Amino acid sequence: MKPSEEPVLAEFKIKKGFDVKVTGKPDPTIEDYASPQLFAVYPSEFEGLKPRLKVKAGDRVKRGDILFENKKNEKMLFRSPCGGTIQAINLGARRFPVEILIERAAEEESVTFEAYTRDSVGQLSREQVADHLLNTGLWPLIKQRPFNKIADPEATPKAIFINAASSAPFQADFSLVLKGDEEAFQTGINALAKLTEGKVHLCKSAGADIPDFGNTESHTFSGKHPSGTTSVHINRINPILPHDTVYTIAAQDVILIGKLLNTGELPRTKVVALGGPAVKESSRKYYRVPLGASLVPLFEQSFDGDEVRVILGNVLWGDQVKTDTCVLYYGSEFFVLEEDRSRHLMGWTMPGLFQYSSHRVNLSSLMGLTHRWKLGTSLHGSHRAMVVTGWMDRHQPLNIMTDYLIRAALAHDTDEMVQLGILETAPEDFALAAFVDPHKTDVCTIIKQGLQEIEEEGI
Amino acid sequence: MELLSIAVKSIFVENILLAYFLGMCSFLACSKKVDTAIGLGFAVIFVLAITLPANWAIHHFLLAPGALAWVPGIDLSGMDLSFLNFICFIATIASMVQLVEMILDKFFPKLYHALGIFLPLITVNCAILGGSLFMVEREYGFMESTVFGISSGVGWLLAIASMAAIRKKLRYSHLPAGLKGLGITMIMTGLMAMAFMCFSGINL
Amino acid sequence: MASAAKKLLMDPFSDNNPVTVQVLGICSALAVTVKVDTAIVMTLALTAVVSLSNLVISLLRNVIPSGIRMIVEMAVIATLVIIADQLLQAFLFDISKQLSVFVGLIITNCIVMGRAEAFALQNPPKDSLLDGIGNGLGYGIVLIAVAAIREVLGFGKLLGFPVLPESYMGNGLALLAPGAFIILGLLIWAQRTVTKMVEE
Amino acid sequence: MREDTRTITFAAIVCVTCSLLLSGTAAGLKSRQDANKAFDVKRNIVKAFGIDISEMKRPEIDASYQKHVTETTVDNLPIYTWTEDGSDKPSKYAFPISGKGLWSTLYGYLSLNADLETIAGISFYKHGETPGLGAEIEKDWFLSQFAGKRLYADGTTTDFIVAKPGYAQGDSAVDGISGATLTGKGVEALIRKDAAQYANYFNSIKGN
Amino acid sequence: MKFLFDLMDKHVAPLFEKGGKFEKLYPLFEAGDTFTRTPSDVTPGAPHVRDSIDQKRLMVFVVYALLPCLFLGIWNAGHLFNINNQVEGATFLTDMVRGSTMVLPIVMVSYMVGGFWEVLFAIVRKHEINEGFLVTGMLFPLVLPPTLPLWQVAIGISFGIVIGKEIFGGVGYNILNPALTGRAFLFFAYPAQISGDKVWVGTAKTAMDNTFFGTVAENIDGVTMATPLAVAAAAEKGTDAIAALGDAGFSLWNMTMGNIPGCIGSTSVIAIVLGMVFLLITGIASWRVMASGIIGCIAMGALFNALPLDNAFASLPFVYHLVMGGFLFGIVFMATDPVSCSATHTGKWIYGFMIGALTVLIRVANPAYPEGAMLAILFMNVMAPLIDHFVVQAHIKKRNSYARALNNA
Repeated sequence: MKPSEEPVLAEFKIKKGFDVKVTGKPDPTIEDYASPQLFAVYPSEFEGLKPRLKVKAGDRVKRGDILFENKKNEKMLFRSPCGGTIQAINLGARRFPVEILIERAAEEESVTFEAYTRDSVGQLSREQVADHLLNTGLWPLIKQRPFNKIADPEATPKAIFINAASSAPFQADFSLVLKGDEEAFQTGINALAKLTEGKVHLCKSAGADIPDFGNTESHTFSGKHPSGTTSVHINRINPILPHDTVYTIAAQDVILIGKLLNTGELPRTKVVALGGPAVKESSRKYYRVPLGASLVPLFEQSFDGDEVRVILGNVLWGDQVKTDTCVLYYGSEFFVLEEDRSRHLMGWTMPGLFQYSSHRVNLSSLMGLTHRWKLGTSLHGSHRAMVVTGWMDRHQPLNIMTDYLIRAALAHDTDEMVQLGILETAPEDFALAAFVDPHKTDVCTIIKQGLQEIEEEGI
Repeated sequence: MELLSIAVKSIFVENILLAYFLGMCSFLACSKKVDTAIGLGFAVIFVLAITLPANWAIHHFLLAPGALAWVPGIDLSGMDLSFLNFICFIATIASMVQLVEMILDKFFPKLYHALGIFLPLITVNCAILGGSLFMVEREYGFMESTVFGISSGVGWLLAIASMAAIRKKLRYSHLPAGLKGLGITMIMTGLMAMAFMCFSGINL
Repeated sequence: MASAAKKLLMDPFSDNNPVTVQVLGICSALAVTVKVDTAIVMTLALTAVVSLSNLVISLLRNVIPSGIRMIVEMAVIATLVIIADQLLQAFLFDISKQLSVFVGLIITNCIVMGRAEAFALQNPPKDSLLDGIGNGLGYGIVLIAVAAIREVLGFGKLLGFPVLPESYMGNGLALLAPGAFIILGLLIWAQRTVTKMVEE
Repeated sequence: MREDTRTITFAAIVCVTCSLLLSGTAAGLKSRQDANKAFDVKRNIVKAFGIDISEMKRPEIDASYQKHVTETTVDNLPIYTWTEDGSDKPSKYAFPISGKGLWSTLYGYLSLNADLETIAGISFYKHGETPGLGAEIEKDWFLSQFAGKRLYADGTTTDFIVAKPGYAQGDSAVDGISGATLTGKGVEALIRKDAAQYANYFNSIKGN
Repeated sequence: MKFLFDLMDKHVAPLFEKGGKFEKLYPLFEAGDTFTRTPSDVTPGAPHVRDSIDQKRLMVFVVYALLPCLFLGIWNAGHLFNINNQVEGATFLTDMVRGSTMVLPIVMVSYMVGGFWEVLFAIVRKHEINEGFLVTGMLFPLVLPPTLPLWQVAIGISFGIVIGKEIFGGVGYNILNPALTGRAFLFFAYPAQISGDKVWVGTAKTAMDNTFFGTVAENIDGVTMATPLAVAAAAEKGTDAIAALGDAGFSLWNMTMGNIPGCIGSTSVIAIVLGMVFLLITGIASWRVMASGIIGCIAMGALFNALPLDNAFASLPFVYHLVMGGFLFGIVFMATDPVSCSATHTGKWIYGFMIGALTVLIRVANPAYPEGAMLAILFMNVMAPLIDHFVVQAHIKKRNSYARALNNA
């Protein structure tokens, strides 16, 4: 896309990209999930957070009571998703609380906050909105670029990007999630609009059944993955220059904010998708789950065996979570893969009919158009020195020289990283690069470290 | 044609750095960043282009055997001051560099700041003095000297710029500890010199 | 010999070698390393120039006006180099022909200027002289080592005497410029591996 | 101001000292250097006459040159003649040769026997050819081939050949250097060129 | 089979792993182990699935692409030998057998010596044995004349692998193509044997040789024949280079077929094109480099054709440049080496074009080296990082102006 093209109202066609053909698509039906009594909050989910605990094991808490606050910004509070008793606080390395387990009481008490309508939100000042979100513990849903971290409340973002698109395999379809919550969504948008002097961009996938909303500018993105990622949206609509900040948020999280504002209570549920080749076909669908609730019963009936990897996110981007996890703060899908440690005889010379590949070196790439593959986590080779082949750039729609950016990161050359545009990106943008790379470079981690270095040094 | 041949020869075939080992110190010290390398390269071209004709004139009219024959009144055609070549050349170079520095500072401050730190370094860059000495040894004329000066500089620029780019690429390499820095640069220079030898013998 | 003096003299041989450690004066060094004899003559010429210039500068160190310090150093060095060149032309004509312009280039050899600036200006004459000799010879060691390797590989000879069997086929690359660079690079590697020096 | 005076005085002293030193050295060594240069030429001429100088010391070469070699110029072309002891007629004639090799200009001398047709010897004293390849032209194995080879075919023209290595046939061909065909070609061309220049002269003295 | 693998995993592997008896030799074990079966590693994090190809596969496929060249090279070496030694009753089979005795030792020496250095460095420097040496070990012999003394093969591959690659840290870290580095080393170190203007095509070896592979006519110690490039370069001024080639027995057809003297792998255009098609179909080698290289060669050839130069080689139609000498082999197999070639798309176009153009320039204008392709590639290897630097700088500029323009819109 050239700058001269008119970006407003545009339907952006993303030409470069690649869809990983994997089996396990969830059915587009939502099932209510009756959760057990165990709930959990994971402070380790929030990168860069220094928690100061406000509760201890055995304490009784109401739904919405403060569990901990951020030492770096004491306005930033984190509240309990349910009312009950703190069962345990598990500490990790350097006494960092990794999880806070809460047993829900039969009778829950709730803390209430002020309620607003979609219009009365518009009367609030920026500061009031920000303070309200910080106070209720929903602020961390908003992230910022550069650095892809929890948004800095003091920053003045030049725009806010709501991501309602999906292009990675089996990302939760927002049009399904949105049904019935349009009001909350609009309220959330109105609140967000207060946070910026610029525009709020709502980015959708082409063909998705999502209406236009007030106070936003709608954009449609079509094309293969990563057309649905926030980085691509930002790059095409309003690229980040050095010293710019933008806020980003996932569409379902806007609904959560809207519900909070409408009801004056912490939102209770969100919708998550469960998919992937290791999930039983009957369980592949969407579930409406209580925030923070244990997922053990659901997972037990959905897949078996220890040799599975549960990913919060999709096959390309997401963190591995335990099989006895609770619903997390972030994310709206779980993806389950088999841990594949199988070894193949003379793998380097076989025609490669039964191994999924995006390269023509494997015959299987000819079947790539229609066939879907039951993929596992095998690395399919061992790590080798990185060679700049340009392959990593093959599916990169961001205007970035992927290979060079990675090299600059490997050389810890922060100046060059910034020049090459790392600030526009998040590690997830490099998942495809890592996928196709025959040298098995751990690209995403390298980029993540590069971003950290820049953040520490300052731009 | 003759001039073109000198140009091609001194850029590629008899590259002053890769074939005659001249200007190695600054080559090694300033090839860590491409932009610095290119800046220095241009400074070298500039100074070579000025000092070679100047030194040619000095040699030709003052120092060469029989050069003083033009002095009216006295017969000096038997004088041979060529033993003063070294000291006069280095003096010219030093004063030319100084002059260039002052002119740049006064009239092109932007360029001066870009080249600033490199200019004094150039005085002791043996590529410059070497250029003058080769000019005398090869008995070049005035035009030939000028062309030789400029193209030697271009050759030097080419060598240092590509070396800087290579060193940048080498940052990702997994070098043995003892080879880091000087060692690998030396070997790489050798390989580069080998590659440049593809031109040796080109007849235009 | 007093240990301080010994240190002045011996340090430049390995631990603080001007070529392999301080990265100085490699410019003209390599061009005269096709054969050992030229390398030895070059070493002697340079040692003479660097030690004498050190001596002279050190003697003058308290009277040189700071404004023209560099120029005076330059003049002293150039004078010494010219004398060396004239002597070579008079007494070692063949070798001076082979050394061609490279004797003159001692003027711009960073070692000479570098030692004058860094050492002779602050130290008494005797120390400066020793430092000059040490650095000149330290430089010479590298030069002669490279030359020896090149001559043996290229001609199968050392100082003109055959050291390898007649059937040895000379390696032409060792005699060309790339050979000099690569051999010096490998020498530096070897030296730094032994002294455990790492450059970042 | 005093500082300035001191600086200037100092600079003047340095200048004067240096120039005195330099002029002294240069003047004192000049004759020696000139002798060196002259000797270098002589040595190569003697060598070109086919004399084995590898065992000879400098005075011997000098003496031999003094005794046997005479320099003349004909039509501005230098000619060196070699006269044996007790003879008054020159037995060998030498002339300088030069021309392009592969990379560089080659300089040398070529000498003819008294028959003015066959080669007595050849030497090269300056070139910039590749060591091990083109530089082989100064090696004895290459140079010694020339002795006795016919330079002039019919008194005026020459068909002297530097052939492919191992392919020299006939009495006016020598083997080239393997891997350095073009240097060989250069040698052939420069010999032919300079031989043609001197052909008239040699013809004229042959007539006598 | 399964039993064997279980045995390996349970009893052999621990010997080589940390704390095992042969810990130092782990790279050797790892190489053998992953050669037989793909490794069992799983992804360390996102992305959780990976493409099923790896470097091993890529490298081995390049070796496959080289096989037609090797095959024709063997046949050609034997064929020329038999013709020149007037062997009676030579057939395709005896050609192959004879050729094998000439070529296979070179390939074996190349692999053994190259492999030795690779393993040595892997063990000392504790990195894995990289399959890259499989390609280098095959490329190197294919650009040598079939009669090169084996000790030179050994020295050449040693220089290529050690100085050209290992001291930089191994495959992926080097600047120059290691096979070419070795080849250039031999070229400058021992020019008499490899200078490219002549190739030994046959030396009758021993009496046993003769009885085994057919009768060799007596008194032939070895025949050297000029390569087409040497013939064209030697063509006198003002003559027709095509005629000169024809006189020496070279036509477009036999230069395409490849039954002419030359380096083992690079004479046959047909074999090279087979490999090229394979590389392009599988997408391993960059089509940009190949295309721009061929365009560069044609452009420069055509330019020389158009110029009124008094040089027979210059007036040779450009088609000949494509089929003569090592150009096609170089541009297909060596210039496309992803480690040493230009890494950016624009850079690849410039890089390839320059190789093509320089090849022709060196051939025509440089009488010293009739074979310009190898040196042109080496030179561009050196220049590639600089080209990339400028391309990246241009990219950064464009990026910034794009972002600014959108922000101001």
